Amino acid sequence: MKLGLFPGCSLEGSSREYLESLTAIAPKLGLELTEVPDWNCCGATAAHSLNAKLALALPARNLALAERAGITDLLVPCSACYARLMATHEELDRDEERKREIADIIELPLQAGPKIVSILDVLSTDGVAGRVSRPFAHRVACYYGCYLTRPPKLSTLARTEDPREMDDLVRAAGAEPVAWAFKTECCGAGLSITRTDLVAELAGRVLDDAERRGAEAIVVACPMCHTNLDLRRDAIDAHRGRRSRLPVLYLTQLIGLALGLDERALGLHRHHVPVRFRPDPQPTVAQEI
Amino acid sequence: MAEFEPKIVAFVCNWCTYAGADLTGTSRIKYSPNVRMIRLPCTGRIDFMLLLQAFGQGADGIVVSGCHPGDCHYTSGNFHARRRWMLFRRLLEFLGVDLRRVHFAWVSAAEGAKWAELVNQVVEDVRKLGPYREFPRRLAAADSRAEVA
Amino acid sequence: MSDSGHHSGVHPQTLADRVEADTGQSAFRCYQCGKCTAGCPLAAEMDLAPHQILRLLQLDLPDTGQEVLASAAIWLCLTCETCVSRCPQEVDLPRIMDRLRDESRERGLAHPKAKDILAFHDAFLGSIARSGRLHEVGLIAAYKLKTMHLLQDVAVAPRLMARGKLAPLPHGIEDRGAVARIFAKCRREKP
Amino acid sequence: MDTLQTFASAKLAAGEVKIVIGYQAGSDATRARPAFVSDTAEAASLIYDDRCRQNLAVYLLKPEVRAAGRAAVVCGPATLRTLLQYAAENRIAADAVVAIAVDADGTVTELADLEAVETHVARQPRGLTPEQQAEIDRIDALPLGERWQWWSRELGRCFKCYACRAACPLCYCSRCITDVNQPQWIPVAADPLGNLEWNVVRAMHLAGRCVDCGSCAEACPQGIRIDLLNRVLAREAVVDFGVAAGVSRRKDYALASFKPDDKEEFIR
Amino acid sequence: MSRIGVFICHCGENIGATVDTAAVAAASADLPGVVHSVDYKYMCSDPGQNLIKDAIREKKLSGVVVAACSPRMHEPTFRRACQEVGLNPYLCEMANLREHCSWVHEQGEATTEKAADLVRVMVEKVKRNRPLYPINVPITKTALVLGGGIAGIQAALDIAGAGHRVILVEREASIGGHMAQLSETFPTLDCSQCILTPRMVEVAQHPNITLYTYSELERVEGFIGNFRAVIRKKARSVDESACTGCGACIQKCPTKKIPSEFNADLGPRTAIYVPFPQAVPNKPVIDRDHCTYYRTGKCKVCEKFCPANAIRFDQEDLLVEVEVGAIVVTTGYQVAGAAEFGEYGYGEYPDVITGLQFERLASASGPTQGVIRRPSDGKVPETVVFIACAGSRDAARGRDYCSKICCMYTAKHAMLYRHKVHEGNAYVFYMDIRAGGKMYEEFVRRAIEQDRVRYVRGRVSRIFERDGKLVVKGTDTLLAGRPVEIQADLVVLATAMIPQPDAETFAQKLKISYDEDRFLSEAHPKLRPVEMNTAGIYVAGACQAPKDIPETVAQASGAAAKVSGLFSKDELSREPVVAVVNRCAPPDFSTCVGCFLCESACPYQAIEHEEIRARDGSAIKTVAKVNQGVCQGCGTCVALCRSKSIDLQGFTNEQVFSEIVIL
Amino acid sequence: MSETRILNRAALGELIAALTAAGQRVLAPVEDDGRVEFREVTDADRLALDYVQTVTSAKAVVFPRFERMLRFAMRGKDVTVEEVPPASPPTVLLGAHPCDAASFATLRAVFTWDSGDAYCEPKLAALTVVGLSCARGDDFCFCTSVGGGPADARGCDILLSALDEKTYRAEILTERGRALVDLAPGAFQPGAGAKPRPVAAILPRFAAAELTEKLPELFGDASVWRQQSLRCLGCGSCAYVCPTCTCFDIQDERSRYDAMRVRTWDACGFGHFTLHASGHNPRGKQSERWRQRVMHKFAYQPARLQVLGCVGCGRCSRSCPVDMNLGEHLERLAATAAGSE
Repeated sequence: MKLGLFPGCSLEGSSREYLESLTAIAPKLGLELTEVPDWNCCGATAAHSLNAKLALALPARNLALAERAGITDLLVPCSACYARLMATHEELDRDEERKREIADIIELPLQAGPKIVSILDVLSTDGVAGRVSRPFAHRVACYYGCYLTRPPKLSTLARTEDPREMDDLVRAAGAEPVAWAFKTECCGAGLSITRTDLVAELAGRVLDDAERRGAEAIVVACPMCHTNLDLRRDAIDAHRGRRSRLPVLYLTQLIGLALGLDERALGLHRHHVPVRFRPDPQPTVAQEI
Repeated sequence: MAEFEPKIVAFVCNWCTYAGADLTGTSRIKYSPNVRMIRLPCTGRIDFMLLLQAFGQGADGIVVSGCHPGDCHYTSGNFHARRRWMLFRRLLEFLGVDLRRVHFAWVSAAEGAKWAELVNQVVEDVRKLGPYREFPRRLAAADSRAEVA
Repeated sequence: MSDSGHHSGVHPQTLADRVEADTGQSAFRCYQCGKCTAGCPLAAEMDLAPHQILRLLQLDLPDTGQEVLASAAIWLCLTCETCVSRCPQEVDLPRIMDRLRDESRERGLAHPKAKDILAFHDAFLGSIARSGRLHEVGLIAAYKLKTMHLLQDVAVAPRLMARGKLAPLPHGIEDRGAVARIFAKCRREKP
Repeated sequence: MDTLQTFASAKLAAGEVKIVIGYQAGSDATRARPAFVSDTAEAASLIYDDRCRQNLAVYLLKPEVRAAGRAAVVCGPATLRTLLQYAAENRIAADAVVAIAVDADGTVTELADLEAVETHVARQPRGLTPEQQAEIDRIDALPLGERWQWWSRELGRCFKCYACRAACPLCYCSRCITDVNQPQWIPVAADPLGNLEWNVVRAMHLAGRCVDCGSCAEACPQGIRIDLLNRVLAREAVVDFGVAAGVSRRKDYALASFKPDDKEEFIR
Repeated sequence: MSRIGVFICHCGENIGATVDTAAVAAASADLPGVVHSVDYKYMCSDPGQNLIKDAIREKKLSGVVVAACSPRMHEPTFRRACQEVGLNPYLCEMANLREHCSWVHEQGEATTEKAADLVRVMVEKVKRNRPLYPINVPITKTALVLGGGIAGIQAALDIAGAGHRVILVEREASIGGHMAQLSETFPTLDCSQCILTPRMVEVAQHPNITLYTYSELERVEGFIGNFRAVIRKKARSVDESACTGCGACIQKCPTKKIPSEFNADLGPRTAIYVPFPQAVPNKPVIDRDHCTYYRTGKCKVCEKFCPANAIRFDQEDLLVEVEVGAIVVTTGYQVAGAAEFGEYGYGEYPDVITGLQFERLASASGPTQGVIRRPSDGKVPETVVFIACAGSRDAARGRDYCSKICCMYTAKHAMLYRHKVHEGNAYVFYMDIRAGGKMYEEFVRRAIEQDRVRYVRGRVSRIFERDGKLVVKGTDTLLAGRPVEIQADLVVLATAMIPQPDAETFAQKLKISYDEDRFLSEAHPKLRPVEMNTAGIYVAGACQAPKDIPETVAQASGAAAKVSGLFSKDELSREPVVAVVNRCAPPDFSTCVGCFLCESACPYQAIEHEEIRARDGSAIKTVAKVNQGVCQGCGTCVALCRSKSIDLQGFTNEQVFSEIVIL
Repeated sequence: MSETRILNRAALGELIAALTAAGQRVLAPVEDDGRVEFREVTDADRLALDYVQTVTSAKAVVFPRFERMLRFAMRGKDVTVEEVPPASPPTVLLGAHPCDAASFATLRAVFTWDSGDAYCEPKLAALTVVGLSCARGDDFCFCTSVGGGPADARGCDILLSALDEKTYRAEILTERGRALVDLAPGAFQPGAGAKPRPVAAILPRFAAAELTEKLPELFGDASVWRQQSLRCLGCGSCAYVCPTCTCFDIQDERSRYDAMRVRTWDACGFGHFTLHASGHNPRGKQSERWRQRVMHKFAYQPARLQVLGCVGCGRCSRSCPVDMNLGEHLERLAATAAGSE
């Protein structure tokens, strides 16, 4: 399957292991990825917080470029970028006048635009299951966060308050997803730098529930979630007054491991919390239902 | 000696408690067989003298039960009954009748389980108290010799 | 909005009206059930709870608009969208928040506690305006300069570096002019 | 005393009443007896003092007395209350009787109609005497078993002469429940059950109706404190329902009315 | 001597598996009076019923006990079976061996013993059963509807439409009630008079309806199917048959400044008047309290100008006696009065008005032709404050209840105002918004979202005047009690719905019950919502509780359906489980002493007074009598009767007593 | 036979103990809650011999306030009838005043006049009366008007009269009395003692015999009966305390397995006393019932049974809630009767 790819800024920087692992598993799963030429930042929270027009124009340029490059389906692995592109797509679709205004701003023609797809949309459980060579036999908590699930009108997931798609995928990869309560709770997202204290509290709650349910790892598909749960772990530990070594994996990394790919190729070494599992996993805490 | 089996007489209204006890049956909830029910149309119909009569005829405990306030089939029979019971209980208390042997309850047609619990509890309570020997029995005390002078 | 009919001129210039004109979101849809606040991860941290912000927009007594725009709450909103996901009246509160932040900033009413957040957003957009994409090192450096939080995250940065997660130089896009023009065109005219 | 006699005499002389029901001196210094005065000369023999405790209202229902014609009754507070209760229970017509109220201080007031009786009664204190209160408290304070024994002994003296019933102005049923034998509500014998049931039924039938005259206990040849049963229930009705008997000529019977929120704690 | 047959049912395994039915049958056979005792698999089956029937015939049974399931299940079945072979059905009783025994106890001796006890108790009871016969009461198929508002109109039309005669009594000069005063109705905003007046005309023209306006119920006696009512037709001072309704008298009447009741005092009327232009009947009345002629003896202008010579100054009230079988009470409501709202300045500030007054301001037929003008100076108000719960949900004013319609009509008022005055500001102070009803919540949301009515959750504490404005002091409880002060030009109070001032005496007149708020009490709050406790009397509309038009109309149709149901038979047949007062030999005639304490305990007003007279007609005594058409058989009177002079058929003292004796 | 002995008060305990030991039940006046009543005693501790009158008379010794007569036992369809044997234990009534002692003659006359009453007669036969002369009387006593007196010995098997604070003179009047002395010989000292202390002074108020003779003339004089009984409440108090009233009622009642026939006291003053099943009541008015009471005791019984139905104990008057004073009423009747001659 041919797909356009909008990596987004994080995947080139602090979350490059997400892109590395995606790139590593794509050929194995028959995905052919073409990067949108000369893509720019989606504007993220900063743009829509301060300037509504900018918040439309920045993603719109990417849509226009993708369209010009003949991309019909555009994979946006970063869920934050995904949400911005989806929102832009939706608004321009709905409001022709707006669309014309934005087209003027970006100096590019805007047609229907490519279909935006998330990482959960492109990975198929059958595709994964059929290629597993080393089942990832661990209990994991699938953390969807905000942007894959909200707003519900834009989300492609079937049950936005209790999504299952990532769970199905990790199960296909041999893992055992735990039932837990914080699948879609916010980790603090964009306040990571400005209000690390709040992030420690919010991400701490997520971590807490995952641990209490006996997860051996948290699986994410969002660079911000990963940053808040992994990179900010010291802050969380300090805030909670105890140390947690629960690793946080990108979904693509987990699948990569199940497909038998090399840890380094999947960028596991880049994590702040080391990715280590006991050979024969036993839940240490009884699962609460 | 066989365990004391209390004799409990229940005065119930037709529309709520009798029906509630029917529901206990249809729900197959088991309870103590020590209770005998007297069916009356309404708690308003329950003459307090019937309670004394039951004790006089050998009851060890009594249950009086009907519709919850506001649910009376006859709208207010149970309200009248309640007032009667309030005074009657005060009188019995003043006379030294053991009120642990006289139980009042609202049991609706939907409270089959409550009926079973109620009966079981009353039977157990009264079983602990033992036979109601202090209460005079009808015909029993007619030893005329004791009456001379 | 076309369906707001005859009354559009009744409460002229109210903040609620301006919000509705720009976002299509009517604060009057809100019936104050409080579900937004109940789900908001940061409601406890806010000086005005999400539903209270809508209530103030509805009430529109003198100064209520100002009170909203000067609140810290609008800056704490994470845009996690939990509120709108669950709102029975489908009020897009994050979108209203965006609009409120915009005006708050423009009218110089931003809460003092929002200084850092604003600095971050400015640094972020500055980074994009310059190179078309976010350069994280540049962002953090610029943010630190703006806020003088020079020591913040000193422990994190080397770690990122060591793991190859921070690129010292920005990956610029080719057509930086295009992005710069977008920024220019989107700049809000001063009222 | 002059006033009472003058009153009675004047009423008879004016033909307003045919008979004055009052008290005369009794067999000895401790007793007064009911008197039925129908001519003015006899009026001089009327007395009213501490000995005059029998509730004279009871005679208003007696056919022989009724046959005499419109009556004036010498009334202490309880007798006045009886008149009101009689009116509420359809015993007497509003204008059937003239009440000659004698207060504790001896003041004599003519109450020409029941409305005046109501007003007069409303002004009078009512309640238990310290002795009655103390006795009730004493009994209430007894442990359960002792309370039962005390009453069993007290009621055990009852030989069912029904003097209590006869003296009580509100026991006016033409056929008392104790005379009903289909079914035999009350055991016929004056045995422990018969005595208990008789006294319980008496107390309950007077609950909410008893006017606190105490005539029942006064009449009891065996000196049983049956009045306490009535007094306890009368107080209970006031506490629970805010209703007292003998204060209104209108029907306000505690046991024939209710409030949806009557408070009790014993019904499960 | 009794000849009782006992029939023990196994109910398949239901009883048979737990209770030793054969042993119970054997024990029963040994009971005194029992001449036949059998057990069988299914007593309710045809062969089972035949067992009973055969035994009744062959053994000449005088009573039957069927020991099977709950009597609430099959009592009718077995009683019918008995009746089919000539045994009075009330000589059949059931012992409940299933629900009360086999299903709730384990198999064993104690359970079988209990089963035998239950049978023995019923045998003892049935020995004392007497044949009972259904009570038949003839029915006069005419309904009396009291009150000519929308409830009365609807009920009258429905009953008349079903082919029965109706007498509709309205105390005002025209039917129509409050609904005629309303401008538009929620949630559809259709014009009240447009939908009401055709109904009013229909009433006037319906061949089955006799209309008495300007009339009141004088008294009523009797019981279901057989009421006798006296109606006072107040003197109109106008000969209705002669009057053509031309209106010349009204034009010429010199007394023109009487506050119009129809316009809620916001406009004037004349002394001879029709309440409103569409009145039915459209014939004037003279208001004698204000008419110059009646006050001074001089004037008679109307008489002079009446082309039909219809003025009758000497007309007198007329008493009409009617016989009816059912009564529908639809007497409506009032709104709480001025005196209550001192803190709102009602009565002091002319621009503080009631919701009903606002209706008149908004009505095209009102004093301002539908333009919202404030009473003080006729100006169109720029800011209007509406205050909900004015006097409702207010224990301090002795009114705990919710008036129910105010949320909706306040939303409607604010909406109407915003529609009429585009630039105006409308504020509503409320406690909760209660908009339960079809399209109601949507209606309120529309007022808020589309019409931008500003809702403030909080109660107004005070209204006072400052610089020509009414200052409304309230609070916003949604913002932690932030003070809110509105400068208003007009304040509209959603005043509580209260019962008619004479509701109590009216209820006493009909011997129907009413609640603490003086609203009439229905027979059962859930299952008998249109009936009164007094059989044959029905209720609809706001005299029973606050309610809106659709609910009122629904209840009125419900009441009409009940009346039509009653009238569908010539005789009312009732279960004979009723109380009876005993009779004995003279000179007592009854042991009842006539204290009538049972009278107030009877939930159904079934106790009547009966005078027992000697042959010469002199009264011997007055005793209680149970109206068997009205008694429902609860037996509260029986337990209350000290001399046991009243008893309940089917559950007599003797029966119940013997049950206890034999236990 | 008449023999005199001395009985010391101090020996009363010994007497009672000896009688009890001999199987006799001893009933004597005892003070209880301020009231003196006849009660069974086993020692002399509670004796209250210095009394004017017990509230309740001694008639219950032979005619209890209720008595079970028959018992019906029901087993299935079978009903068995058992007679309940009357309880008649040997009994000594100790310290009864002469009026109570005299009452047994009336009771005997009533209960044995045609055939013996199976319940009363054995009790009479088993009874020994040790009378006690009255040291005191009160305004209600009128024994001397009805043929008795404070030291009258009729009906006594032994009559005690106080000699001083400590001793009684015991007159042994009958064989039965003699037998009783034999049961406790130690208690009775020989000797006649000095003159007994004066007894109560009860002045005769009328002559019973004359009254008996004249009463029938008064039967038709409604006004006198009405005048006397207008205040009568029709309660049964007088009859229930009366030592010679013998009216009774018989009723049956049942429980699950048993039924019994009970005899209970009744009173002619009750409104329903003569109520017929037809509803007719031959004595419908209280005055007629009062007349019956007086006539029965003072005219009919003397005529038929040759005993007065009254011993002048005055209990009825003491108990009457409305101060009906029998002595006073009889005195008036006697005067009226005399006057009407």
